Amino acid sequence: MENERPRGRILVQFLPSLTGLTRRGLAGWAILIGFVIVAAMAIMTIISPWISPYNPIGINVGPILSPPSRAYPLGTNHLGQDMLSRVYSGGTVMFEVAILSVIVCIVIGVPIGLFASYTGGYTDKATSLVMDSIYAFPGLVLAIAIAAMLGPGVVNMALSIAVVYVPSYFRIIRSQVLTIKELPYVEAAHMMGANSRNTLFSYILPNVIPSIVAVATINFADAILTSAGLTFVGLGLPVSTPDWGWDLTYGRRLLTSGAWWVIAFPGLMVVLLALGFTLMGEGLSELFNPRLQK
Amino acid sequence: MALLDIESLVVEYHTTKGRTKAVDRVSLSMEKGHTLGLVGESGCGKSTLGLSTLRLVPPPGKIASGKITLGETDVINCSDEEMRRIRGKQIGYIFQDPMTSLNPVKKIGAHFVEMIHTHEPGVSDQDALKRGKDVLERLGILPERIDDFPHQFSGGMRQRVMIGLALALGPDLLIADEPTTSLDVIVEAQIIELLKELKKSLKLTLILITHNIGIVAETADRVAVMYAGRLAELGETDDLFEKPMHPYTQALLNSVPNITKKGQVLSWIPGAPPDLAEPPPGCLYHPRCPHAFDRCTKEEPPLMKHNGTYVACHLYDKR
Amino acid sequence: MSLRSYVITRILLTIPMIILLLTFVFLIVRILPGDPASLHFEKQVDPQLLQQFKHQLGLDKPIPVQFVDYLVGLFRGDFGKSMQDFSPVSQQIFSAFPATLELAIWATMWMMSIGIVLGVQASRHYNSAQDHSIRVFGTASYAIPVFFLGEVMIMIFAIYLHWFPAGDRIYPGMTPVGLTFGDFHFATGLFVIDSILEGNVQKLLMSIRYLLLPSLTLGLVLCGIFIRLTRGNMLETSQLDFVTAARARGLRERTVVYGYALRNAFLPILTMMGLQFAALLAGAVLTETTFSWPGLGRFLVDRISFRDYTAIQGVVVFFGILVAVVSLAVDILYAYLDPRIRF
Amino acid sequence: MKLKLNKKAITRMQGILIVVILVVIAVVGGYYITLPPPKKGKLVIDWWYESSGHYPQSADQAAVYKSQLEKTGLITVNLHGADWPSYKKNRDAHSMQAFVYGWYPDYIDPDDYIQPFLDSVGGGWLGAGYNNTEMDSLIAQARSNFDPTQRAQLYAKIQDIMVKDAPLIPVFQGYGWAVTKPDVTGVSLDVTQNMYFWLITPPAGKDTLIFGTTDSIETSLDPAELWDYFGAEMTLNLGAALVYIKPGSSAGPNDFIPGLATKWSVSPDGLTYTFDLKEGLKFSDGAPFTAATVKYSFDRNLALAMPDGPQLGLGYGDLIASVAAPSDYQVVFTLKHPFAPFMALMAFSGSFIVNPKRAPNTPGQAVEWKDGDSTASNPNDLGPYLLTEWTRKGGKDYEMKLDVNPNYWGIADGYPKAKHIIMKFYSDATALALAMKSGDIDMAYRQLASSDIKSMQSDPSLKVWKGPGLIQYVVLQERMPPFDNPKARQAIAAALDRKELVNTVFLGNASPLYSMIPNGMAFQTDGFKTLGDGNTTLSVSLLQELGYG
Repeated sequence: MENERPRGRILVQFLPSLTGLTRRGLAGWAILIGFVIVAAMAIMTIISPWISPYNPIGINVGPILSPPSRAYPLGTNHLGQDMLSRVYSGGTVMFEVAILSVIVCIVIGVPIGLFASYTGGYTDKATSLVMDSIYAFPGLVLAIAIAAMLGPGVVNMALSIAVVYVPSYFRIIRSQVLTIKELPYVEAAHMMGANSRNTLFSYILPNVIPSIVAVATINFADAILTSAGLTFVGLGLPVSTPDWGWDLTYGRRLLTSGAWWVIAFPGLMVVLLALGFTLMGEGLSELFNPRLQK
Repeated sequence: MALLDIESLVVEYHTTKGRTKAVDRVSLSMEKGHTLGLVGESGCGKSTLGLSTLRLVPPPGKIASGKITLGETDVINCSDEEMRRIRGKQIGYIFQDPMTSLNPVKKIGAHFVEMIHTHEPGVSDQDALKRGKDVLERLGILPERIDDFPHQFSGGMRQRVMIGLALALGPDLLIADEPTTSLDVIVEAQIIELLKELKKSLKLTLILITHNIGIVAETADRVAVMYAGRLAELGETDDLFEKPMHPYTQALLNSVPNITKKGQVLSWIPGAPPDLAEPPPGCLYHPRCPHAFDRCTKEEPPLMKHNGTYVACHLYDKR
Repeated sequence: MSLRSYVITRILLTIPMIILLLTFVFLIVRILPGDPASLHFEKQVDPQLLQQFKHQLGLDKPIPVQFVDYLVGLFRGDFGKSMQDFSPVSQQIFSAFPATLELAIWATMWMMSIGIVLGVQASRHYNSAQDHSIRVFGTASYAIPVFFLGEVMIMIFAIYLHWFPAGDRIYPGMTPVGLTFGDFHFATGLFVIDSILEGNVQKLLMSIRYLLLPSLTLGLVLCGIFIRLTRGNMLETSQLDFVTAARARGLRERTVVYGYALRNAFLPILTMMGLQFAALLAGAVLTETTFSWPGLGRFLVDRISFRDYTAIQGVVVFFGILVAVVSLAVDILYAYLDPRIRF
Repeated sequence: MKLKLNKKAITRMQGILIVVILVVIAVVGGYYITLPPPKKGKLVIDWWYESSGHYPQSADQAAVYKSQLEKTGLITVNLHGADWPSYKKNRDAHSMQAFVYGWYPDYIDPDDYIQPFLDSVGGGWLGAGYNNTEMDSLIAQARSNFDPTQRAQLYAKIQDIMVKDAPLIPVFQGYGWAVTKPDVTGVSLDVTQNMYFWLITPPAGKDTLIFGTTDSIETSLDPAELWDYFGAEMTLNLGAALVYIKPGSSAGPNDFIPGLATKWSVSPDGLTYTFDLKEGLKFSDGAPFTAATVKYSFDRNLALAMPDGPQLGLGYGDLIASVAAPSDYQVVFTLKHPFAPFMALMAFSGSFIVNPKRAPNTPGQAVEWKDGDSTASNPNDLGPYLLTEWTRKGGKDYEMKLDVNPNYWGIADGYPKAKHIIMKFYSDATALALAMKSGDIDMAYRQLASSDIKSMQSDPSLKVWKGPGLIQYVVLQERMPPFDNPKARQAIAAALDRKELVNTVFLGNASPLYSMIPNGMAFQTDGFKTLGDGNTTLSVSLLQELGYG
């Protein structure tokens, strides 16, 4: 039985499973590459305080708007701030926002999805309708509305993003549960008088975990892009926090002066991070339910 | 002269297990106006053989070696464009499943029009449609139904449409690949009747691919029996049904219920066709053959003429 | 079931969805952070002024009453008043909408054409280097923030090469007037169409020149999903009998690929287009800000910087309704296009 | 089968899930660990800046101020960005501890740089709560005194007190920048910071000038209400005043040129001004312009008493006893007390003459923008241009069209040079700069970022015009400790490094400012030089006196 395995073994099993991924064809590779990118960036962000050559928000640490040079490998911006240092530490905000929003999403979306679809009937119909109507909405616009009401700040950004992505969890879980409910061994368990709570946790939950993870990773990518978008429309954090999104937004003002390096590098970082998560997400969903592809 | 000439054709499928010969050194030749019945269990490579005459062997399969000559053209080495012109124009092809062989989003008329246009540019839509209607009419479909969509037709009707499409340009050769397998018996009979009638009226050259001996018996002039990608026996229909020589052919015939013969014991063929990925040595049939002797397990029997019929079996090899 | 009853049920399904959506937005603005009016003043205003302000916007009524007013208003095409100058938001929405619509239409054209062509290419050369590179491109396109791509575009094509203008809709004072004879005026607000109506080639070329960068940017960012979808469906449909049958009839490869395989792979692509419309609008908001395109998106962003919550609500609601209606339209179109649904 | 896959899946997934969560915790944890905990005994300031670019490059400045103040080691600055509208509202609500503000002159006289800030009445609008009776009396004397030497002494005193009390800290004086296509001429950026459209010739072979800006009318075009730079700019070009300051001049006492008035005289006691008016001028609706309209305008502008209106802010009421029209073409102003800059005041947008038909005298109700009716939205008339189109969305201008006013008195002399002006309004400096670079507009004026100016100066296809610009200063909210204490305010003043700011944010295209009176204007003394630039030692010692550190 799944839920009787000692948890300690998980990590032991995990390591070979990573290498095993490569044997799962393109999808496996995608996951592996994505995971490596994300992990690398996470680590970079964590250790940024120690590897940054300068204070990322320090003024005039170098000449103003100097193109990439030996001293300033990624150049400096209009305040003489070192882009390399800013690139190192600029991920913090996005990681925080993304992680928070994903956690909130899971905490809200998964229970609702499980409950509604498991009980079925009107509860299910009603919730689905609500979720669908949110799902159909242009995500960023809704996030903007909420963020505008809540005002700037990491938590508020995360919340506004979370609201937008809860439905995608709900939907995937629902579709999963509906199939799993029909599985012979679940019905069997029912007949053997397993109460519904039991069935839910020992049969259904373990089986939907993969899909949850798949959605979560994709959600990460979206959250990152959305948070960048929110910053871009002026709902981000004040200038004193290093943030790729902010650099991108502000870099636009330096376009005419031809300072490409001010937007290029933060931009690439965002792309890379989002790409990492997207790769993971697509790989996983291809691995665990090809249905998602449709 | 021969209309279609196939010489030791080899078609291979490249699979994870390696190469498997779906068609192995098959040689055939079709005279104008004749009808050849190509029989064998499913998976014996008869459809592949049929498709290879159009160079349409589905990937991962491909023609490995051999020669196919249609009239003067070398089918295997001619350009894609030439090949395209041959398809539909010189060779009409009828597929197994009429339900899925028509484009669901196109009206029947459109099928005809676009086909006629591609091969005979300059024909006006009206004329094209007209021709389509005539064809349908002769196939027993109301001409006005040409404006209907495929899903509005029954299986049998669709097969008629398919036949119509195959004949629309009056091809020299018609290949019917299990045309009735997916149809119920009544419709099957109708379609067969239709084919026979067409064959007479149009002097069709017809290759009828099927696993249904009965149909072959009543339509074909000559019969080719395939087993595991190889020709087992090839001869005039009457001879072959009178005295089948290859044990496999005999087995096939015995496995067919025959209303005329009362109290006949139906036999079936023990075992299953060989896995072409790792074929048995010698004669591919020997594992199932009642008359097999040690030579069969060692060398492969060549196709040899034996009073009028070609057969690949050591039993008739006087050496 | 008959097409008609299908359409009707589909419409009936849309209505509650829209209502829910409206309620949702309403709640966000009214309940979520507390009182939008005092928020507008950053909670720093003397109560009397606030009262008067609320009164002008009808924010002083009890929530249920407000809700009814709001719904009734929307039904009459009234999207509320702006907190800035109490002007009706609907005016601004309708005057800004054509710009967004034009951008969206062009972006869709890019998105579809790029997505489908690349998708078909990939599927035809399945598992080749070409296939893989196209797939990578598709995946990467999800990951690019549209405004970043926009900035890069501007940097390259406007700043360095001077090929295209860096923003706005048309050269100042060149706004096409549309159809005019005598006192009769008719303008769609879509500059390309208007300049055609006006019969002014110069304006036509110009408006296209201004459209190109923004629409291409938006199209590129969204084409990924279509590449993947087209590829997948093409791979499926190419296996189907009627494709082989078509080949066997000697049809040209182009006809087979586009008329048979793609034509049948197209319906799911169409539905996806409906779903993507939401993403398209979201992208438009950022694109418009990047290229200072005077559409709904830029208007929304302006409103944000003015803390004009009633206007924000108006725009968001408008977006919502728009999406619902479009997806409805697409579904109906789907029904018409797929003959199999016709009985 | 599917089930099997899932079972395998779970082991693997739970693994990945856990690792992901670990990474998560690591990221968040790592981040917070590395945050330096604020030391005890530091002065923590909530520093506000304007985030939507109303004042050039406010966000950059904020970053610079922060780093400068934190160099002392005794100050921690928390930055708060606020968009312009809420920034204003916060100002009125006294909710910002420290914030940066700017000033464009109404009339060209030191008084307009002193009274509005340092006078307990004038300074009221800033809401910083500065109040010094000695200062008030000095200002009153200075503004009513005509003798240059005496005024000089008075302003010297005033500026000394300004440094001692440091109620606000002048930081820099920017430049006014205009960029045009090379064949555009007649742009005059002078000390008045007025933009005289009628002097500008459009590019060769055109009679239309396409003008781009990021400005937007803040309230309305009504001289009785508008207080913003752009409002004044439009009034100047759409309306008419009795007198003008000679474009390009240094706005000295003899630089006044006739407008609606042909000549003027002042009584020896400086209390009575008499203006003779041009005859035969017509409003665009055909009505004649007479002394009555002048009287009407002044009475009205005062009667309306718009809360933000200049007439209140500059105390017209306290100054002007009466406006009389003895004859059709003569007006007499009687003042309550002598007022040195009176002529300058007459050239200020607040003193422009409105068209009575379009500007009803209903207190509290100025002429507001009306959708689709540009004429009814604009009480100004008689000027070089008529406003023929005004598109505005949600309180933000999108496009304006100006056509030559056939009744303008200057037509005979060939003014205005550009018969039509199309005004394009851009959402931000970048959009404006890009439009200028790509040649969409003939002229860009306000606000261009320094980096844009720099790149445009080196662009042969563009011509860059330079003139005096706005001043900016830091306001310290005296209602919030510790800024009720002058020492704390001086500590901030000392810690700021104007030179660094000017060189970093403005790439040298601005000059440090040590007094509220701009550089090069009469009576200016560099008071704040005494506190020095980036004078950390002084700042630290002051803060330590206050018990910080």
